[in-house]
Amino acid sequence: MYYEVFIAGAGGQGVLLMGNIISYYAMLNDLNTTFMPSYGVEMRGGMTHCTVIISDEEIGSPVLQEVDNVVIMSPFASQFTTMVKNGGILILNSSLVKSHQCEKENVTILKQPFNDLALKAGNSKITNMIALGYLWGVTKPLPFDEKLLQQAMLGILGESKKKFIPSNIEAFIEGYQLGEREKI
Amino acid sequence: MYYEVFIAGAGGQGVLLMGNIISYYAMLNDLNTTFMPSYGVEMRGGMTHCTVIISDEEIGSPVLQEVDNVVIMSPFASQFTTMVKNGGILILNSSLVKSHQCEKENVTILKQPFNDLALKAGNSKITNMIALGYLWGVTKPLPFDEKLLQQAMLGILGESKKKFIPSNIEAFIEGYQLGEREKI
Amino acid sequence: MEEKKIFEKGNIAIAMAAIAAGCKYYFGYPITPQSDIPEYLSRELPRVGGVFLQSESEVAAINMLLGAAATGARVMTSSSGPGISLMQEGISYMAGDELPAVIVNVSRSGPGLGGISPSQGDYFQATRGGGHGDYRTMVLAPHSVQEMWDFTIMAFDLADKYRNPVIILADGMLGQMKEPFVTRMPEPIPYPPKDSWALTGAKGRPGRVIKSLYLGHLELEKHVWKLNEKYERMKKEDTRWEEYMLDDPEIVVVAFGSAARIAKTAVKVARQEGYRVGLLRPITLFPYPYKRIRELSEKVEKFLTVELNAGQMVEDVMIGVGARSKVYFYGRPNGVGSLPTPEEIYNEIIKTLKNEKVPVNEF
Amino acid sequence: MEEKKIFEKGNIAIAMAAIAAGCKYYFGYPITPQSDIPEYLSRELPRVGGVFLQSESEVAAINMLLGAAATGARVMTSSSGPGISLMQEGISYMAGDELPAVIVNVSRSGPGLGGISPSQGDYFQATRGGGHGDYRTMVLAPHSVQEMWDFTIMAFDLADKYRNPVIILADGMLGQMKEPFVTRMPEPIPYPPKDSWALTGAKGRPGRVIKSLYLGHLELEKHVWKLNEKYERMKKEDTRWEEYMLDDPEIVVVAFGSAARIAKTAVKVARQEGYRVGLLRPITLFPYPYKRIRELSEKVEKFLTVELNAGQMVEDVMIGVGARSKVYFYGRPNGVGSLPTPEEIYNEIIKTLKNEKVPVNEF
Amino acid sequence: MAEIARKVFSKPKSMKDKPFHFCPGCHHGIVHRLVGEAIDTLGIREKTIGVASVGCSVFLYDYFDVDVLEAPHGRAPAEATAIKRVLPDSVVFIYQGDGDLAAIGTAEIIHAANRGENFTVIFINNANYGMTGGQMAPTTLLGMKTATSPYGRDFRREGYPIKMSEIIAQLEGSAFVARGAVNKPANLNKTKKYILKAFEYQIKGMGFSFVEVLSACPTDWGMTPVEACEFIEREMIPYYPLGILKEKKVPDHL
Amino acid sequence: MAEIARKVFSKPKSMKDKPFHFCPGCHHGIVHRLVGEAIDTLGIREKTIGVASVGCSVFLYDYFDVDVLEAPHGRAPAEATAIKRVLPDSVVFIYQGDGDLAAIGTAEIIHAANRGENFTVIFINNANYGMTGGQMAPTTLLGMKTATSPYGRDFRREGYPIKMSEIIAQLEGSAFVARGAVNKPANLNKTKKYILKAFEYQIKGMGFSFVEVLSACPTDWGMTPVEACEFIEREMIPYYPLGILKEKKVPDHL
Amino acid sequence: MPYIVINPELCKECELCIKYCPYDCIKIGDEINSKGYRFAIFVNPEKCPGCALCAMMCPEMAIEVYK
Amino acid sequence: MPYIVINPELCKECELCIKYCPYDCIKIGDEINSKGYRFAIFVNPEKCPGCALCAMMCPEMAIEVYK
Ligand SMILES: Cc1ncc(C[n+]2csc(CCOP(=O)(O)OP(=O)(O)O)c2C)c(N)n1
Ligand SMILES: Cc1ncc(C[n+]2csc(CCOP(=O)(O)OP(=O)(O)O)c2C)c(N)n1
Ligand code: SF4
Ligand code: SF4
Ligand code: SF4
Ligand code: SF4
Ligand code: SF4
Ligand code: SF4
Ligand SMILES: [Mg+2]
Ligand SMILES: [Mg+2]
Repeated sequence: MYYEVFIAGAGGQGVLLMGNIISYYAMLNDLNTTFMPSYGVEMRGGMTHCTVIISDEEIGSPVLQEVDNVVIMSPFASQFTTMVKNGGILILNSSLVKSHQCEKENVTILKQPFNDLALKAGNSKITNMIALGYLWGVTKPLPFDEKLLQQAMLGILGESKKKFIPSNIEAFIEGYQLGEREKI
Repeated sequence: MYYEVFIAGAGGQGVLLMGNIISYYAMLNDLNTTFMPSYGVEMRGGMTHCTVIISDEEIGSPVLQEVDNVVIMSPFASQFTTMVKNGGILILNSSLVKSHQCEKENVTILKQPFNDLALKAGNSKITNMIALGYLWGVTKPLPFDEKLLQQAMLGILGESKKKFIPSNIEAFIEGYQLGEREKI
Repeated sequence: MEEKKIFEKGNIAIAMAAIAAGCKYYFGYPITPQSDIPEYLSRELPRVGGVFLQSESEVAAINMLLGAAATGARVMTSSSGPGISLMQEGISYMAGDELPAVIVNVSRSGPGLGGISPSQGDYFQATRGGGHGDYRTMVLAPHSVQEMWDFTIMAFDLADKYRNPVIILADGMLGQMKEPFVTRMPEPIPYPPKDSWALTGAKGRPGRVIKSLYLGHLELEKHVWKLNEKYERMKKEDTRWEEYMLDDPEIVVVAFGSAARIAKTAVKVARQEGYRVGLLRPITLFPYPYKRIRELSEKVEKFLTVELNAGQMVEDVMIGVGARSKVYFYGRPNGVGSLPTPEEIYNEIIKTLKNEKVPVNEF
Repeated sequence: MEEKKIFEKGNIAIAMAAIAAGCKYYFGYPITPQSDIPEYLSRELPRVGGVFLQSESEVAAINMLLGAAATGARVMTSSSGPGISLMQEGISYMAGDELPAVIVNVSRSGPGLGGISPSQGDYFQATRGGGHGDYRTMVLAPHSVQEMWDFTIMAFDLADKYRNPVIILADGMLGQMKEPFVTRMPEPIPYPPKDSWALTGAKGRPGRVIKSLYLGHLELEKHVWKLNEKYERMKKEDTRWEEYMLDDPEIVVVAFGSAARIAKTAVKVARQEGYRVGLLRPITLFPYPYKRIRELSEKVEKFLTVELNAGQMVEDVMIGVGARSKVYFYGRPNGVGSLPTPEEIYNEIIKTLKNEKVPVNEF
Repeated sequence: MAEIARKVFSKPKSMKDKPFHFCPGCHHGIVHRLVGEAIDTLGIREKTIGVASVGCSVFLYDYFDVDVLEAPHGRAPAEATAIKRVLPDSVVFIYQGDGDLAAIGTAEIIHAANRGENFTVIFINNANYGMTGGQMAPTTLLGMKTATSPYGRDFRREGYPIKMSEIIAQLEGSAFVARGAVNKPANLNKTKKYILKAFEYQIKGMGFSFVEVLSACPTDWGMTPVEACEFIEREMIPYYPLGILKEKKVPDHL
Repeated sequence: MAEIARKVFSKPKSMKDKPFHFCPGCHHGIVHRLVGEAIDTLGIREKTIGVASVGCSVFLYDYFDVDVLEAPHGRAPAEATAIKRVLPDSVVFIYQGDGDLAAIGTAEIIHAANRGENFTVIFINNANYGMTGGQMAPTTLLGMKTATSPYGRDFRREGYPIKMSEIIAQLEGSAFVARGAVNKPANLNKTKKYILKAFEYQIKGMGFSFVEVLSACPTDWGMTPVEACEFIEREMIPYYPLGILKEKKVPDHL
Repeated sequence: MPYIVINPELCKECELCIKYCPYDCIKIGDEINSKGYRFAIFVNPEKCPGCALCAMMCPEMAIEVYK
Repeated sequence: MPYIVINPELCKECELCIKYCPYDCIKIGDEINSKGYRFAIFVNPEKCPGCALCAMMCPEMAIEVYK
């Protein structure tokens, strides 16, 4: 079993939370996993990104040059389309990312307006969870189990933010269903 | 040509000046020479000593474990009698050094009351020059030339202390004559 | 302590492990990429009755470490790059004073202000003593978050065993990445009691001194040789390394920390493709596993050293190898984007096998 | 400048040479055994229109050095042991900034406060960069007062040639002893003009920056490799050493600085008694004469390294020798009374010849 | 005849076109501009040398079209001392944060001031370490929660917020010392004058000039930029009073 | 009946028998004794930990029969901070020279004071670096010739003699600050009281206590011990006025 | 007539100009710039006397004032 | 009768005791101690009230006072 994803966006978009949840979920499945955030520059407001790897074997580098699955959440981050492998999957947040370039071959490019979907659902804070669900639905890192997801979210968010979990799960599921329907 | 001497005393006794003059004189004779002062502890009022070597060949270590000629100017410094080689010459300032031990063999031990000699001459500041002259007379590092000695003293003392040179030379000569008369 | 599986950053693993090891005192100054450690401890140490103090500088931090260690307390500081440089005088004093303490370097890239990306450019500084005089610090190099936890606990024991500072040399990758780790207690390393030397007030006994000044005749030389004996004992009793796929290799990759972790993938892939490659991963960088390298050099022709720098540990590999084998080097000296991928290391292995690289130990 | 023969301390020779080399700026903090240098310069620099400034600490001193060097001025600092440790962050910055300057270490003995007697315990620090990150400083090791003069002048040229800090690694013996020396100007080493980079105010041009921060993608890696090329160039163009009685030796003594000076006498005596002994004296400690040692190791069976420490340069000898020859070590690690005599070194030579010593490169 | 509109406010000529990397509402940007305006006003771009410190203002060289040296964390006063001693005709300024100046660099700033070094210091007091993620600074107010004072700064544990301007003013060697803020136009205008005056002091050879600016760090304070400006007014200014603390009338060397 | 003479003055019990290594007439010896007397008076030998600094007083451990840690040059306040934080019931004092405290250790002493660390500082101001041979210190008086100010200290080049007690007193965190001298019996007696009081402040948990002592360094000043005492009276005291600069009445934590 | 020009690419949506404009001539618009900020826009130009307080307070030097 | 005892081996001939003795009870003697100092000696014992000023000023703790 081996899975890898790279997620990039602007600070505040909850990109790291997405990666954290995937990794935590993998741990709950007793798999090896690494979560590697960017901490590229000592200042605020820039880009963030993270790489998540899941494997049933020992994981070498937590940093990859090219990745099977890439999610781009903001225009600023679209320089990272280069991260996707030939034949990989590239998911774009089309609410913000209006144009992009990708020179890799055979990449499946999927666009979803995650911000708009969240606004439609009346909660701009769940944008990232819709995107996460969508990614999951499309790439299926592991079988989706609501209990485990709950546990993963709790593990990452902590008791103090427990109250947000139901709405996050809901958003995840919305995205997940959207992703599952995607034909690739 | 090779010559070595070790001179030890209390701070203020002018021990380093003695060593400096010998070395400088050697330089004026176009010989190699090293002058190595002690700088053993970062504080005042203790002992000082120096080692002088003169040679017509390149000089290796400026520090020696045992030395042909040793001069001890104060009681505090008499621990350094161990520095003399078997068969070497040990000169003691008997004005102050009342007792001593020396476990080396065949050492010629010479005692002179340098302080008293200087006081008798009416100038306690020339004690070291009498001792230097005596050492020279006994051990003859190089032929004595008054002009050169003058030049050496000037080199070490500098213009500002030029006025002391005549009395120093006088003291040196007194010691020198005493030394020359010594039968060893 | 109850064993739990936790998903956290390497930095947090170190901070948690320090508390688990009984460290109640931390002194340090913020610097990326290790500030999680002071931040975590500022919150948690007061809860266990300990003291967190943000010092005014790294110079002050190392001297607070020295002061606290002199009382016999378990104590830690952490920093990175420039901050560790500023600590060199203090580290030299601590080694001279024979004071145990743990110093964490979650290293960044340099020289100078450099950058904060992962690098192994502080290898020389850590292993050769960046400070003045004849001394050594033990250096442990973790390569996973689990080891950030394990080695921190071991580091306290080793520091107390040898009465010597122990450095944990990590980097931004290990500090910032999260992976699951188990909060286990590694096999304890016995160490002598501290009450024969610690400064706690001279109750019922004469005053004691902890110092590194030796002015008496031959005193300092004696002291240095005494320290040296300790270092020799470290070499004998606590040289550690990991061997990975080292059966009958035709080439040995030597790498530590993050570089080793990345290299492991490369080695595995190469093995899968039928190349006889193995990895030797030094865990203690001082003492260094020279002996094991010498043994290997008697049967293996090629050693490829991989480092996240321009070539530092490769000198130790050369010392161990002698001229028996060829030593090759692949370095990615720090900086954003220069972390090598397993593929790149794999390519270097193949190039080395095909004699497309020039050995570095033929001057 | 008129050539004169002068009888002075090594420290004074350095201070005088700095002025002769056109250095008008000195920043430093007192420490034994080098305080003669600031004391002399506090008197003499104002007389040549220069500036002597006693800084509040060694940390401030190295940063003043950095600031002055950034204007393109020739500038020097000097210190010893603990003070040099405190300068490590600044030295790393200067190397990263590519700033030329001369740093004199009249080393004392350590670790910690240690003592002020001659020692060579700072070899690792000087040659491996005690600071963080991937950088090197050139290191010159004089062994006579004449060389204190000569190398100081060369050091300024070399610093300017490479835009890199140059360290003069002396010790208390060389700093405090007096011998005659000639105030000659050694062959000048050409260096490029500084007006393409120095900060002097952006008159008629855009502003410039001197920095070591590189955050862009691969920027820092490029910078480090660029620095590294410079170090490679130093190796090619400016590796220096002295050979003494090295005809057909059966044993080579390797020693630098004060130790080499003492060893010379021992070698001479041994030759007189018919032993085929020679001395290799590295003058640049970085770059190190590995190549020459390798050549020698192809014909000579034994290398005896003599150092005033517990074993530091011996690692470089091992790297050069490979496993071709046996490497032996004799160390007198610092402290009052522990300066070895020529007789002691002679005895070690004989013991090595008689196989009474254990080689250190057989792990 | 239609009047042609004249630009009455735009960026200083001594500054480059590069957009700031600062967070939204960060006062570093404002103070950078004030420094640029002073350089323009005095016409000294061609002889100015700036020394950047380590903190959010480390990229000084990206924004000013003057010669800039990057100093190690806290040491800019040492660099500036040397530069000014080597090039006494240049105009040297350093720009330091409160972590940089009031923590690690305490000795360097105090001794530069005490020696009366003739350069100008712009000191940004934003009550925390911005660049490294909002840790406590020596200037952090009592009760303020930061990444390393999670329970709020308590003088029993962490001591008191340090008043650097008062310390500097007390030293014989300082010539001009003022504290300003840029949280609202009135304060900003005064601060602008302080900065100009500080440079003028230097140019006249009056000695060490020092301007502290109370500054917002909305990101690490966890506030909106507007809230941050209000926080400065409400909490910081009462503890760190604004105004000129010292202005020598004659230079020492006369 | 013949009265038996009682010893009314002898060396403190908390001190060892080793003769001082100081130069003739050096005031370090006197101040050492005053510290020993305070320890005796308060009966705290068994819980006192001294921190020695680097300077002529580096051998503190040779003279006091208490636990002593040797700190690197200038850093004793950092060591003391940590010791006192780990062992709050101990009595911690540091003994620093003016090179140590007012030059290289400026940041450490200021921040320890500012944090209100509860220990005692004895600060020997002898206007130069005694141990290393009489170089200029930050406290060297204007005009004074030293090994590194051969033309006499000039404020244009070397700045002003720094008044550490005034700086420390100004910091919120300090509790007791006084400056004394031991150049004559009257001053010595007051200084003795200051030192005792400083320890008392610590024992009562009042916070940071600091006693500066103007001290003679006859050797490096090139004076006889008697001349040196007169120099203190004539030159030093007018610039560095004696007396208590600060005494908090209630500890901060009440 | 006095007016201001806000460079949308420089604006970071900090709202300081809005807070300190005495005549309510600035507000946050609906568009997003390439960095993701909803940048400020000039409204009510007729009220603007060109006092430049907005520009003075703008940390990004995003505002130019014409008079 | 009050008196003082000066330890000759501790004395460094600094003369501070002499300077501050109100009754001229101390002077430098003629003998030299092992460190080379001409140590202080107690004279005029009849005048000494045991005020201990000498001991107080002695940097070497060389003086004990009895009363
Ligand atoms: C020697 C050293 N220690 C620590 C750091 C990490 N560091 C970078 S900036 C900074 C503090 C910045 O705070 P401040 O000076 O207040 O500037 P601000 O970012 O708040 O403007 C620190 C601790 C460093 N670069 N070098
Ligand atoms: C880091 C460092 N720098 C310099 C020195 C050298 N040094 C030893 S003592 C001293 C100054 C002593 O002066 P002071 O603190 O005034 O004490 P004093 O001897 O005058 O009592 C110096 C500079 C050192 N030991 N360590
Ligand atoms: S972190 Fe604070 S100081 Fe730094 S740029 Fe952001 S707001 Fe400004
Ligand atoms: S040098 Fe000065 S301070 Fe040091 S012991 Fe001598 S008189 Fe005292
Ligand atoms: S110039 Fe004045 S009125 Fe016009 S928009 Fe700006 S602040 Fe408002
Ligand atoms: S002040 Fe500047 S950055 Fe802030 S909202 Fe207004 S225009 Fe935008
Ligand atoms: S006790 Fe008083 S009177 Fe007696 S000798 Fe001492 S100072 Fe003089
Ligand atoms: S004061 Fe003490 S040391 Fe000085 S002369 Fe008198 S007895 Fe001797
Ligand atoms: Mg700040
Ligand atoms: Mg002093």
